[in-house]
Amino acid sequence: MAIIERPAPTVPAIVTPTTTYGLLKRPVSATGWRSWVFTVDHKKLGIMYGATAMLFFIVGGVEALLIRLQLAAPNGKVLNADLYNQMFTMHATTMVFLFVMPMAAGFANYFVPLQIGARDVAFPRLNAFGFWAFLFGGIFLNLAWFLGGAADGGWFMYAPNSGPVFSPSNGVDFWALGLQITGIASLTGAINLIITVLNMRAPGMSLMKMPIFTWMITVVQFLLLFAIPVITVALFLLSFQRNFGAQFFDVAAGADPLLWQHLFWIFGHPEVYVLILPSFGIVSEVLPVFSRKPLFGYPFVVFSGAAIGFVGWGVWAHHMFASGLGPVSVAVFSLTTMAIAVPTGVKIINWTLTMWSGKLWFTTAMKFSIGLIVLFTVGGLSGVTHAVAPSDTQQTDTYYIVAHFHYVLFGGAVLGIFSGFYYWWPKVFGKMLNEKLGSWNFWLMVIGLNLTFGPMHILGLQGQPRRMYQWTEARAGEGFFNLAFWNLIASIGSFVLAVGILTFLINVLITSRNPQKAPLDPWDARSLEWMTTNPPKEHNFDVVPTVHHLDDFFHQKYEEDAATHTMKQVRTAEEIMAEQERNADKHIHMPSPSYWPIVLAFGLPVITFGVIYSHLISVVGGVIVLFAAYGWALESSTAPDSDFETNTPGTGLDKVASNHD
Amino acid sequence: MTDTAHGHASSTGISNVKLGMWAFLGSECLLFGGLISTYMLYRGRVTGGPRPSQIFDIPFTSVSSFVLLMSSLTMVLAVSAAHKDDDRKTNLWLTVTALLGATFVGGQVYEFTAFYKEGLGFSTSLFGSSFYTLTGFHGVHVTVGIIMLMSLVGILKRSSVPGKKAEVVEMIGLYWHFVDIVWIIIFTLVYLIPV
Amino acid sequence: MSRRQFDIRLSATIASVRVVLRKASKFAGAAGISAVVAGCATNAPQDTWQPKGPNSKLIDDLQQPVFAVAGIIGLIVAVAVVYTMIKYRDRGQPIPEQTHGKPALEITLTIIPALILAVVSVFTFGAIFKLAKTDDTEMIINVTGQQWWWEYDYPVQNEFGITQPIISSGQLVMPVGTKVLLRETSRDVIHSYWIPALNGKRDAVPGRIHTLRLEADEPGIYAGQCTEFCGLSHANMRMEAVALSKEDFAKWVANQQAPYVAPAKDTLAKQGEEVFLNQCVRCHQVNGLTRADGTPAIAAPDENVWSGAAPNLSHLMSRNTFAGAMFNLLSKQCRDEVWNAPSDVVGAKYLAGVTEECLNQKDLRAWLRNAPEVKPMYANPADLAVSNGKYRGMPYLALSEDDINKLVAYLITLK
Amino acid sequence: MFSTGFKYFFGVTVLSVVALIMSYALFEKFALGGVAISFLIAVGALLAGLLAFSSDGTTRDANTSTSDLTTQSIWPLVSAIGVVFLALGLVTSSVVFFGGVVVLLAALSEWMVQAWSERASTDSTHNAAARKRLLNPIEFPVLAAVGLGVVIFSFSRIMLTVNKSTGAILFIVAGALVLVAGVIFAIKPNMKRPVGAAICVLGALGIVAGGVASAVSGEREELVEAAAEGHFSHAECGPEESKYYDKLSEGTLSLRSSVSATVVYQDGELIARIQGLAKPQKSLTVGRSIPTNIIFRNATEGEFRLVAHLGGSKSADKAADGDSHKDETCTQLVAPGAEQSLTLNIAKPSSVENVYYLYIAGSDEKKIELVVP
Repeated sequence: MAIIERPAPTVPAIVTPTTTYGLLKRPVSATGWRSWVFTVDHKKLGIMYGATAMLFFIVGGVEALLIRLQLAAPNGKVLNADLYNQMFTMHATTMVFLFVMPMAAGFANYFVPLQIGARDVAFPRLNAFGFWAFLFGGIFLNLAWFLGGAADGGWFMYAPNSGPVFSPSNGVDFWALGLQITGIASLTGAINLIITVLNMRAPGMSLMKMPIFTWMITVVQFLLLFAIPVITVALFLLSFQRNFGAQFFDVAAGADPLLWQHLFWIFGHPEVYVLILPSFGIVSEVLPVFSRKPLFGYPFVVFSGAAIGFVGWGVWAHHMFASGLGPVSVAVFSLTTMAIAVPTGVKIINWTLTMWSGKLWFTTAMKFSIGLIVLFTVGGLSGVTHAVAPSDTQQTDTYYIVAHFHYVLFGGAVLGIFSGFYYWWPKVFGKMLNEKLGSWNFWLMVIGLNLTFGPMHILGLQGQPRRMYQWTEARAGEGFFNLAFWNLIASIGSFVLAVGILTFLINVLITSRNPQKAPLDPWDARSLEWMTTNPPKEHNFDVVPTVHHLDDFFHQKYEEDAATHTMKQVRTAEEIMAEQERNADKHIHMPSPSYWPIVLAFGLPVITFGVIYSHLISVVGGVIVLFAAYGWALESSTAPDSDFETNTPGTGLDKVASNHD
Repeated sequence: MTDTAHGHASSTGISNVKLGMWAFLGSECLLFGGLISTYMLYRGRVTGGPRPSQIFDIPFTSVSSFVLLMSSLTMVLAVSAAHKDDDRKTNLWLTVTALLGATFVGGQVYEFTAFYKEGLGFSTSLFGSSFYTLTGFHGVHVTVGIIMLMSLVGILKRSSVPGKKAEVVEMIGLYWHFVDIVWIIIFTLVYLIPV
Repeated sequence: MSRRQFDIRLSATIASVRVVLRKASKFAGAAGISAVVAGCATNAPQDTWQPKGPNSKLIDDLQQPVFAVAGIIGLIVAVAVVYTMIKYRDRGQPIPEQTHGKPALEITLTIIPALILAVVSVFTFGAIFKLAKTDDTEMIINVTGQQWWWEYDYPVQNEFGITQPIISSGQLVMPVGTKVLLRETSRDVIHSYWIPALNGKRDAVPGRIHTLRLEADEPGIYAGQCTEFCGLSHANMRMEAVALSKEDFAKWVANQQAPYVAPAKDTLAKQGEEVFLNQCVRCHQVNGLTRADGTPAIAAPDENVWSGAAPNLSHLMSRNTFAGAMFNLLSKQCRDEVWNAPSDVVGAKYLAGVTEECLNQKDLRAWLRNAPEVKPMYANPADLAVSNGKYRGMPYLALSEDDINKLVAYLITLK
Repeated sequence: MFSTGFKYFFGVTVLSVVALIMSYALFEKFALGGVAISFLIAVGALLAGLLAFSSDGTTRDANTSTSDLTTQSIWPLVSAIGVVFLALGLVTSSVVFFGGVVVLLAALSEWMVQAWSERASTDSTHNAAARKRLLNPIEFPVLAAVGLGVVIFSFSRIMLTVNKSTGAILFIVAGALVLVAGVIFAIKPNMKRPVGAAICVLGALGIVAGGVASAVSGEREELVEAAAEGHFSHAECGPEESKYYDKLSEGTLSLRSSVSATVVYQDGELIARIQGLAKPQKSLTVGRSIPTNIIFRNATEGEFRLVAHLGGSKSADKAADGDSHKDETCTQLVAPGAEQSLTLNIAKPSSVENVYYLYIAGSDEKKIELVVP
């Protein structure tokens, strides 16, 4: 239902079926699969993003396990060279583009409107389109496995190795075109969230009263907004070369292969912050809640996030220290890379000081957050060691780098995401995740990840390069603790890690069968998303809140004791909710579900499929896209009354024809 | 913010659609930035076929650039008419803008055909690949703009525009001006500055 | 607790932690490094922490303190977090004051890491420019990467006795104590040249020439590996740098320029030469080899191999490896003898080359029998449509065992 | 009366007969397409007859009012035309065939949706809305694309036919006409509809007619010549100026990195400077199958061209066949003080019989040997 009437109408509904469009009416069902497929509700889309990303996480994880299985012993025979190359390419691609990014998009979708006191995002249908484009793009990427082999050039896909001769299977085509589709998804998502945050904040919520998670998401969306077109250009050049005979990376024609590297990393480095900043945001929400203190130095955290966003554009060439840039560029990028370590360090310091003199409550969410502080620091410091360019020429493309970015991305991004799972699960699903299993989950993951990625530091420093489908004992050194030993440990660790993640899935399964509902405010939380039911109603808030403080919800519950400066509870969450119910808004018009987003998104893989196989298929895809685009443009965002089977005359339904997407 | 889900009271005072278009154009800047950089890197790399200075027809391109610029003027007139709720003039100026845009695209189709006949194919040289990619992307943007303008005329005539009319016209106007400005940059960098 | 009290307590605790840490860090730094070192392999051939030349020493002198500083900072953070966790765990205390931070403290804690990094960057800058220096180069070697081996091409340099271009592969032979400049490029995709004991890595990019300076202090053999992902057999693209004393190097040069010695008539080797002329010379050049009619046999790799080159096999048995340094020409025992030799005799042992009894017959025969089976390559004729029928790697030649016997007998004569 | 179905099949039959006659008259081809058309005539006539006989659709349900709402429909006619084009296409060309397919599909879907929407409800405005809802998303882009395509294609054809300077003038005139028309419409708000429509139709017809005329008369001569001769592809590496290849030669370089050697023509002598070696060289070592960039700098007064001679001329067996092909590649004529790059990629090694060298076009003396080991 798109129109929520409160209080419930007492006039019996008069059915006037003659005014419906029959099959052609808009989707309006609030239950069943249709309510999910055609939804434009940011919360449902958030859940769908999360579920899909989790699925891809498992796919990427299985790929990782196969890689570690292959490398557990010298001259591994589990995979052949070709399959191994596909495996590590798709592992990285899946984890970056199909797990961490969409998972963050899921959190953002769900919580940003709630945190700023909005009823939905700025462009609800665009939001739905973004999800479907991501899903179809992800499926398209992985289709390559069944159609002649996946991409095998590494996720960085350096030219000219990605060219038609050196990568003859269709894998790279699927990769490039699939990433274009997910890129469109990210771009629309970015525009949507930026406008939502800029334009739809609740009254009183100035930018400096915004929750820090929303802040970090905003920075991320700006990064995406400007980074996605750069990779789009690179992917176009690659596709044009592979499919239409362009010469962009054809060295014989005078091309410069470094062009790809520059384009890729101008996108790629901001992308790193796209991956990590959402988790920084989550941690910055979780730590204050379980320390019972506001975030230490909120403006510093905000500005350091923004600073990371800006400086992140000036460091890309540190991925290319070995690729033959001149010493001046190397020096400059070395300096900027060190500079970006400072705002990152600020965050670590602030999180620690947030806990300082607090009242710490070690829930699973809190444990994951603390785990992030420590493990991300390890990754950050190893990052500083290769900001030192000469040192980096020894370490780059060895397992030391693998260790570094896994500490950053697993120890940082993924732990943050899991912290978010445990913290927000009751909000999203109305049930608490089991804390005991959560503890198992945490410890297994932390031990597993240290066992897996810790030894990789040693492997790398002792000279084992990355991306080798086999390693040989001849280069493994002597002694008990040689590279063979550490490779084995890393492989064992990866399975411990897998068991840890399995524990989470078991936890979810058990929880879903538990009939017990979560309390309204289980964590005694601070920000606006907790000022509604669990899970939230479709229209989020009965009354759009007016904001007076940072952490407004907390300040509605507590007041400062003038003498001791400690906080004293004056109201419970239940009381606040009851008051909201009493003053509930009437006539809330929510945007209606729509067919067009999924149809439009479906057209995209059809076009790209045609680019690879037959241009006629592309034409069909183009027609689908055009058809859907026009259908979309000609439809208003809120369905007119005639689309509803039931009509309630006399209740003063405003015919709101607001179209903002 | 009490009675509708979104939009009617915005925190910045700018409507969602307009702000959204601004954000999108910000992103487009980087897209053209990447393409222009690629062209600038490769424009002198010719191992076969003509070089840029050998085939460019500057007088013709200047004229076509001027036509495109004029379309920005008519777009301004369309937006101002829309703000005055003058449907007739809005439609008229939108149509004129679309026609001027179509003239420009026609000129580009001519230019591409002529270059191709003179020996510059898409795969002839790096110059060829990057030239056609850059100007082709711009041409596609203009074409999409024309289709949006024509559809807007159609929608304005046939059915009610969802939302405020002037807002939608202004949003498409933003896009159109952006495409024009990009062309000025491309014209200067690609055609006027020698290799 | 008032704000003032909080501040005092905070700063006092920080001070005490600082004292503890300062003491601990010395131990921890030392202990940490020694723990890591203890946990490492002894004598790993590609260890990045065992410099054997001035360039890698420069890098090492830079990275040692940086790693130590990073380790200490990491320790401080970990200790601070754990300390906080223990000290402020929920023991029923009231909900604390909602302090929003201390700007002065914030700024201090921002400036300290910035200062540390500033110091590091000064040293980094110095090292970057020192490593990029090429104007006092003493010797030039052109290095060309292709899928999946390296070609070394010594242009004419009379001061080293090189009077005609020498082309070699598999092992980079260089004089010790000499500033050697590698001019790297590639024939197909991007590769990266890396001998960790001598210098950091530098990519070999097609269409570009990149320079990398190597200099070894002592004679010896230093292992390396291609580190830029270069396709199917990236893992099997290894390299070895052989540093010889100047006298030994001169001997090596003389041997490389020695004329071709055809095998004696009516030997198995002579028959092997015929097989070579029939099969191998399509791609592989042996300088001085002539056909039966006296015309020189010129290889035409450009017609058969995508990158347009195949290893030049002149004086093959002066090298220790083949197939991109993936396989040894020496048997394990003989090889260990060379590799583990002390630096004063390693040159002599290396120059002895591959003798009949030391030849690694197993791998060489397996390679000749079916190369794509032992090293993944694009050598299946059915899949070569995209590369105009040209191979990337050595194809399966369907040689008979008899031919292989002859070939091995011939190859062993290429001293 | 006759039903819609009858009209349709009757129309198909008649038009097919016409098509059959025309295709026979014009193309004198009768193979598959002719058989198909004949078959179509037979089927069309049979069905039309059946429908006329059974009087399907002539009686209407008396108790519904939908019959009043049934509008006149042109889609049966259009689809019939589509069928005919389809059949004609089988005889003539695939373009016509696909045109027919598209027209047929479009007409059938329009027809179907219209028929369906007329039965949707008793309210005709509602029915119209239902129809719009489904069809507008298709109609709008199709109409826009067709209109845009016709204008752009016609205009570009005209431009290809007229000569270059006329083209520029024509272009600005076209732009001005559009603008002027806009201004006239704007300042004359109460212009009569037919007048406005007439101006638009005239303009559209003018451009389409021009386009068709231009397409028939062909492109301007220089373009035809350029396409036939390939002005820039076969460079003659002689000393004289070539009309196209040396036109507006370039004097500056974008390529600066990765230069193997700089070859300078100075004081009547050609010398090479190589990275890493201090002394100027008279020979240059170039790796086999490696793209090698050389910069040629002309430090003399005249215009000169650097040529790389890469063998081929002495090939005895080929000369016997009368093919004395020289393998050479060269720069443009380089102005005094200017530079140009030359990229070499040599696959075969040089030898005593097959010497490679760089020289200045028109002089055999000034040489630099290229050694390819």
